[in-house]
Amino acid sequence: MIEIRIHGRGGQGNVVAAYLLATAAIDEGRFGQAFPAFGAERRGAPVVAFVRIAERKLHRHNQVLHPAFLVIQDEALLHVPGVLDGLKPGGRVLVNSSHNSELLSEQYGQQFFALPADSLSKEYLGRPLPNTALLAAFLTLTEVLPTEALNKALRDRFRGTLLDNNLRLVQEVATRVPAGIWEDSFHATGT
Amino acid sequence: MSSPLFTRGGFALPGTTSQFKTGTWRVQQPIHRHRNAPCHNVCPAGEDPQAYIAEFDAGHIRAAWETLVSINPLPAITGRVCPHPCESGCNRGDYDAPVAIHSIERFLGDQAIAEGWPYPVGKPAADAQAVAVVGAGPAGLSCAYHLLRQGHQVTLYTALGEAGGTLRVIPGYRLPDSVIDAEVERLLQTGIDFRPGQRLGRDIHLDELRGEYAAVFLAVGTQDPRDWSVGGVTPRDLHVGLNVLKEWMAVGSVPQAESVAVVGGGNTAVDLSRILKRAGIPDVHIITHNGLPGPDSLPGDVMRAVPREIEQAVEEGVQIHAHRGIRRLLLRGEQVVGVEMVHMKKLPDASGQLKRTAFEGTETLLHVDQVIPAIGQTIDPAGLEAILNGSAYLKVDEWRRVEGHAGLFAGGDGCSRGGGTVTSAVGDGREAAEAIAATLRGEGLPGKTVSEAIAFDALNPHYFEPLPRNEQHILPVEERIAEVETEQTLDPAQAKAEARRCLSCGNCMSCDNCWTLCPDSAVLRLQDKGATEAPYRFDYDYCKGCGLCAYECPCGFITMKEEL
Amino acid sequence: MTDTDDKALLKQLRVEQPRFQGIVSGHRACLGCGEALATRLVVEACGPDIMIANATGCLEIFTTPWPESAWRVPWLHSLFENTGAIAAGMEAALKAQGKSTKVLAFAGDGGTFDIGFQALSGMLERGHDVLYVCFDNEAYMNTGIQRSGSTPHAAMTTTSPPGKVRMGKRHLKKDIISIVAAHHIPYAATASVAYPSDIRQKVRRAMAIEGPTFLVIHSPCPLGWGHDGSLSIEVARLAVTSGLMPLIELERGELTGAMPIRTPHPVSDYLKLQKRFAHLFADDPKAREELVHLQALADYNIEKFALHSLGDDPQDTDGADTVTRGGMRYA
Amino acid sequence: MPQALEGSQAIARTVALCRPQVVAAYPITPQTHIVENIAKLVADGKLDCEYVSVESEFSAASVVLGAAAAGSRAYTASASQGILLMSEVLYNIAGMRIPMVMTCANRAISAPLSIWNDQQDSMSVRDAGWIQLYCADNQEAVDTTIQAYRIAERTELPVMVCVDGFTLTHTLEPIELPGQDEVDSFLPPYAFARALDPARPLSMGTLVSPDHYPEARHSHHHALLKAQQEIIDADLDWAGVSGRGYGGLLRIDGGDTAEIGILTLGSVMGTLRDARSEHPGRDAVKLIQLRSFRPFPIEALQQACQGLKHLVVLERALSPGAGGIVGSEVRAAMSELRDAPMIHNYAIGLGGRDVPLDLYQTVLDMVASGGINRFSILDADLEKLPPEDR
Repeated sequence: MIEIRIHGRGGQGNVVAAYLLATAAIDEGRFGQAFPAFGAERRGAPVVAFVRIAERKLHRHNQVLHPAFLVIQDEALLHVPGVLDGLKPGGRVLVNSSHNSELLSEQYGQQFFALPADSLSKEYLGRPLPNTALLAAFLTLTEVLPTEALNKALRDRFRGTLLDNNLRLVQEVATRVPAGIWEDSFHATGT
Repeated sequence: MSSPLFTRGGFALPGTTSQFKTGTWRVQQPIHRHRNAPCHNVCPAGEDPQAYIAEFDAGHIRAAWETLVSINPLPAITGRVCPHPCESGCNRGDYDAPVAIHSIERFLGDQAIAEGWPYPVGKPAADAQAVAVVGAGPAGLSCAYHLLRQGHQVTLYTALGEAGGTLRVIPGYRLPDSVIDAEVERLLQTGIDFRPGQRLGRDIHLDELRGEYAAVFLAVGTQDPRDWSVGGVTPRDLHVGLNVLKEWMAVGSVPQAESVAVVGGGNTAVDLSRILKRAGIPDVHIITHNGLPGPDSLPGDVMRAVPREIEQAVEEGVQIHAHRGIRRLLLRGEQVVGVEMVHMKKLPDASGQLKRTAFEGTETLLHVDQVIPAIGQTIDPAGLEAILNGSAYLKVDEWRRVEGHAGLFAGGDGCSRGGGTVTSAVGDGREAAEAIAATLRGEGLPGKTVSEAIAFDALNPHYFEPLPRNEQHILPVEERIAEVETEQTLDPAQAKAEARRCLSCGNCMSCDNCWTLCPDSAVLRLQDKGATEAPYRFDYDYCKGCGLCAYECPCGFITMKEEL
Repeated sequence: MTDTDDKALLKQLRVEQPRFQGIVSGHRACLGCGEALATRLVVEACGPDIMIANATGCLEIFTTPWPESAWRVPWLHSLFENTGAIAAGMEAALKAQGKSTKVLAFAGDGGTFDIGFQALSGMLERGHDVLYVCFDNEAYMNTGIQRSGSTPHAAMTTTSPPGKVRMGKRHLKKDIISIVAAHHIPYAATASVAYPSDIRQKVRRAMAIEGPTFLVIHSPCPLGWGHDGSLSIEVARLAVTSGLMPLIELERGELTGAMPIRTPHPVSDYLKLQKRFAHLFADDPKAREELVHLQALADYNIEKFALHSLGDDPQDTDGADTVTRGGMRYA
Repeated sequence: MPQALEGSQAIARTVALCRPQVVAAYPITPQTHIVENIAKLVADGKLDCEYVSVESEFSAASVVLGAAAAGSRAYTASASQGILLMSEVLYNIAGMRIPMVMTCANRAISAPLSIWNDQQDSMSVRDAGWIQLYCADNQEAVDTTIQAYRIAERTELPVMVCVDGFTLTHTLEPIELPGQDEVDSFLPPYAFARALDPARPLSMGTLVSPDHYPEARHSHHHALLKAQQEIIDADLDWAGVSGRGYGGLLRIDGGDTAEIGILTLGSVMGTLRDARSEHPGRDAVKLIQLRSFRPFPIEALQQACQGLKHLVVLERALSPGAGGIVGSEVRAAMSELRDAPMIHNYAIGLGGRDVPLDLYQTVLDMVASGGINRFSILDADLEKLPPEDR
C-alpha cells in the first residue's frame, strides 16, 4: 500500500487530482481510495486530499498520517506550516515549481522533484491548472501505474478539447520527466 | 360492545362519522312552520296571495289560478275593483314597494278567461242537499260557488235579468261588462241552477224558500239610496248618485250642469264624478269628510274609494275637497247654487274612538249647479220585512247566520259586518257557504281564529334584491273616454316579474338556502321540488340545532323549537 | 308513514342528495361552525377527483376522530406546518404516476399565516398544481383561541387579552393575500362563507387552472369570536359589507376582481355581535380610539380596492347572495 | 468490474436504480452530493422522477411523506441539523406507517457548529420509529439502500440508511454497482396498500384517543421488532443476487475463541477491521458491526456476545448527562446473560475527529489495564479544557 497526500488551494482541482489517481488505480484492477481532508474552506484556501493505492481491498477510513509521497500543487504552500509534516522517512515530494529540484531538496531536507506545471498547463490547457501535469509526473517518476491508466481516468471525467489537451499534456510530461527514478522509494516505503 | 381493531397507521374508512349521531347534541330543533303572510290575513275574501303567487312564480299558471279561485271565484273582477288591502299589508312595502298583488290577481283571472279554464268544482250528487241563494251579486255568486264546492245543489235567484248585481253599476272604464260576463258566465256553468228575474217578495218568498231548501243565503245588496239633507233641507230636483250611475250605464245620459258637487268618499262618489267628467261636465267636485289616502292617514279617516281610482279622478280634473263637511246649501229659491263647506277631521275621543269634529271659522263657499249625494244605499226591505223587523240591515253573526232564524244566512251589502266592497262580499259568500255546509253536515262551525301574520322583521331580506314594481299600463288622461278601460292587464312577462318579487312570507320558496348553509349537512333536499311544499327534510340524526338555517331563512319559514 | 319507512327514506335521501358529498355528517364541529360549512362548500365545488392534505387544526380534529372519518375523498393529515409541502409531495407523486387528480391543501390561518407559511411559500414558488385553501377564523381556535398573524387588530384572544393598558391585539392582521399574490401565482382570492356562490365560482376558477392557486375563506368561529352559532353567516356577511374583509381576486399579482359593497355598514355593526370586540364598546377613550381605528381600516380597504358599488350590481354584496324560488344556489 | 465512485455518487446511482418516483431535498448545512447527483441524473434524463427542490428539510420530509402516501416510491437525504429540523415529520411518517427510504449522511449537531462526521443526528431521532441501518463502507451503503426499499415496503416502515458523512460520502472507492435488471428482480414496483386514491378514499393521520393510542404504539413497536427478520432476509436475498452479504442485523468478524468483543457502527468498523487483520492476536478479538440499530437486535447481540469477557462499545454520539447511547442499550441487553461480558463504552470521532488505525490497540490496552470504563470520550484531550471544565 502506498499513501499519498496532495496539497493545493481551493479551486485548483485538488480533490479531482486525488480522485483521478485513485480512479486510475481502480481502473488498473488495484484498490484505490481517495478523499479530501474535510474542511469548510473556500476558494483559494490551502486544502489537502489523500490517496491510498493497494493490492487488496482496504476497509479503513482514517486519515493518512504518514504519506510516502507529497504532491504540492503550489510552491507557495511550502511556506504553510505542516505541509511537509508526517512524510515517511525516505518519502518524496513532487512540487509544482520552476525552481531546481536539488536546490529545493537541499532547502527543505527532503527529496524534491520540481515540475513547472503552471507553465505546462498554461501551454496545453490555456490556464494554470497544475494537477494533470503533476499526476503524470508522479506516475512517470514512480511507475506505480502506467500513464495510460491516468488517461483512462481523464477520459471518464472530461470530454472534448479539454480532454484532448489533458491527454497531450500527460504525454508531454511523460517525455520530460525521468521514468522510474522513484520506483525504489515506492518499494522502500511501501507496506 | 367490542372495541374496533386498530387500523395500521390509524387510517379511517370514508364517510364513517355518519355512524356518530350529532343530533344528540341538540337542545333546540329547527322546524318548518308555515306562517300566514300579511297579504293573506288582511284579504277580505280570504285569499292567500302568497300561495298562488308561489305557484305562478314556479311557472304553474293554471295551478296558481286554481289556488286563487279555490277562495275567490271572481279574480278578474276583484283584480280590477278591489282596494287591495293585501298590498298595504305586503311586507315588501317595508323593503321597496309592495308586490302588485291585484295586478297578478287580475292577470290570472284574465288568463283563465282567455284560456277558458273551467272552475275546479264537480257536479253535486243528485241527492245532495239543496241551498237557495238570493241575489247574484258577488256575495251570492261566491256563496253559490262555494256551496257547490262543498257538494251541495244550489239555486241562485236574482231579481235582475242577469247575474252580477252591484258589479253592473261599476263603470266600464273600470270594470268592463265583458269581463263580468266572461267570469260570471263561466262561474254559472259550474252547475249552479240560475234563475233570473225572481224578485223576493214578488216572485219568490222567503218562507217558501226556507221550506223548499235546506238553507237560504240572502245576498240582496242595497238598492235604496240613503236619505240625504243638510239641516233638513233637500234641494229640489235631487239626483242620487247610484241612480245617476245606473242611468248613465243604461242610456248614457247625465244631468245637465256646468258644475257639480258630489258628496261622499266611496267608490260610487269617485265613479260618478269621473263619469260626469267623461259626460262633458267641466267642473266636478267631490266633497268628503274623510282624507285623501296617504302614508299618515288614520285607517278610519280615509276616503273609502280605491286609492288609485282617486288618483286617476284627480288626474282627470275632478277636484276633491277632503276633510270637508257641508254646513249649508246655498239656495236661490229651491235651486241649489252652491254649498258652504267647513273643515273637519276625525279625531280620537277619550275612549279612542274616531269622532268627527268640525272647526269653527274654516267655512268656505263652493258655487255649483248641482249637488249629488253618493253616500250609499240601504237594503230594500221588500220580502224581508219579517226578519228585518224595521232594521236597515240584516243582523248576522260571525258565521253569517241571520240571528234568530235557523237555516237563514246573509252576506254582502245590507248586512251587519259588511265590508262594503266586492271583495268582502266574496268573502262573506265563502264563509257563509262553509258555515252552511258545516251546519248541514251537522258538524261544528269552522274556527275563526287567524294566526298572526309574519312581520317583516322575521324575514331575512338580505337574500332579496330591490326590484321595480310592475305597474299596469294606465291610459293617458286624454284617452280616457267613455267606457274604455283605464288600466291594462299586465303582460305575461310583467306578471311573472311581479310574482318573482314576492318575499314568500312565512312559506318555503325552495331557495336551497338552508340546504346550502347547514354546516352539518343536516338539511336534506327532496328530489321533487314542489312550489308550495318545502322540499327539504331536517336530518335530526345529525342536526346540532345551531339555528343557522332559521336565521338565514329568507322567508321566516324555519323556526327553532326548544327541545327537552 | 311508519318510523321504519321514514328512516329508510332518510337513509335513501342522504345518499341521493344532488350534490357531491365529499364530507359527510357526524363530524364534531361546534354548532354553527363556519369552517365546517366553508369546507363542505369547497369540496362540493371540487367533486370527487381530488386529494386533500390537511393541516393540524379544528378541521382535522373534528373530521377524523379515529376510527371514523367524515371524508369521502382521499385525505391526509400530517402536521401543523407542512401542509404546503405535503400537498406538493402528493402532486409530485400524482404527476409521476401520470394522474390528473387535483391536490388540495386545507389549513387554518395559524397553519397558513404563521407556522405553515414557509411550506406554503415554497409550494407556490415551485409552481405545484395545488389549490391551497385557508379557512381563516382569525386565531388558534383548536388550541384555545390564541392570537395568530391573522387575528384582527384590537381583537381579544387568550393571548391578546384586553386590560388596563391594552385593547386586545396590538398588531394588524397580516395581509396574506398580497403576500401570496406576490409569488406571481395565476390566481389568489379571498372569499367569505357568507357568499357560497362566490366560493363556488372561485373554487371552480382555481380548479381549472394548472398551477398553484390560493383561496382564503373568512369563516366565523362562534366559540372564538363569541357569537351565537346561528349568526355565523350574519357575522361573516357584516365583515364583508363593513369593508373589513374585502373579497378580491388577484391574478399574477394583479387585482382582477373585487366584490363591490352596495351599502357599507359601519364596522360597529360587525364588531358588536362578537364578544372578542366587546371591550371596544366600554366607556374608555382607548376603546373609542380603537373603534375609530377599525373603521379607518375598513375605509382604507374600501378606498384601496374601490369597493363602493356603483348602482345595484348583481355581483355586489347585496346581489351576490340573492335567492330565487326553486333556485339551486350554484354559481 | 468495480467502478471508481465517490460515496455520494454511488448512493445516488443506487437510488436511481431503485426507480424512485419522487425525490425531495434541501441543501441544509451540511448537505451531501447525493441529492445533487440525483438532480443531475434527472437533468440528464437518466432518471425519470419528480425532483422537488424544497425550501427546507422540514418540507423535504413532508414532500416525500405526501408522495409516498399518494402512491409513489420516494427518497430524500439529509444530515445533521436537517435531521433535527425534519424530526417532527420523521415521527409522523413512521407513525403513519409509510414506507420510504432516506439516507442520513451522518454529521454532528450544532452547537458548537461542526460540519464533520459523527452520528449524533440519527441517534437523536432513534425513537422516531424508523428502521436505522448503519453502513461500514460505500459498497455496503449501496447494497443496504437497495435492501432498505424492500424492507420498507414489506414492513410498511420507513428506513434510514446511515452513512458516515464525509468519511464515506466524500470518499472515492471501487464500487460494484448492480445492474438495473438485478435491482428490478429484487425490488418489485412500489405498491402501497393504503395509498391515497379517489377510488378508495382513505383518511390518514387521524386523531386517536386514549382508547387506542397505546395499541397504536404497541403495533408500531412490534412492527419494528418483527422487521428484524425482513432485514435478515433482505440481506440474504440480495446476497443471492449480488454475491455480497453483510450478516443481516450484525456483521461479525472473529470466532468463538475470542474473549474481547469490539462493537461499533458505521465506518469505524472498517478501520478496526484493517487493524485487526494486521494484528497478531486477532483471534482473541471479535468485531461486531451493529448494522441494525433500530430495530435493536437484542437476541442476535446476546448470541454474538456469548462467551466474551469484555465488550467494548464504540460510538460516535452520546447522551450528555447519561453517557453512551448504544452502550447503554448494549449494557441492558447483556444484563440478561448469565456470564455477561464487562462493558466498556467510549465515544470516539465526535465532530469529525479522525479515528486512527491504532484505536484498535488503544482499546485493547484500555481493557488490559483493568478497571471499569463506564463511559468516556476516548479521544478527548482534557488538556485542551480549562481545569474547571474537565
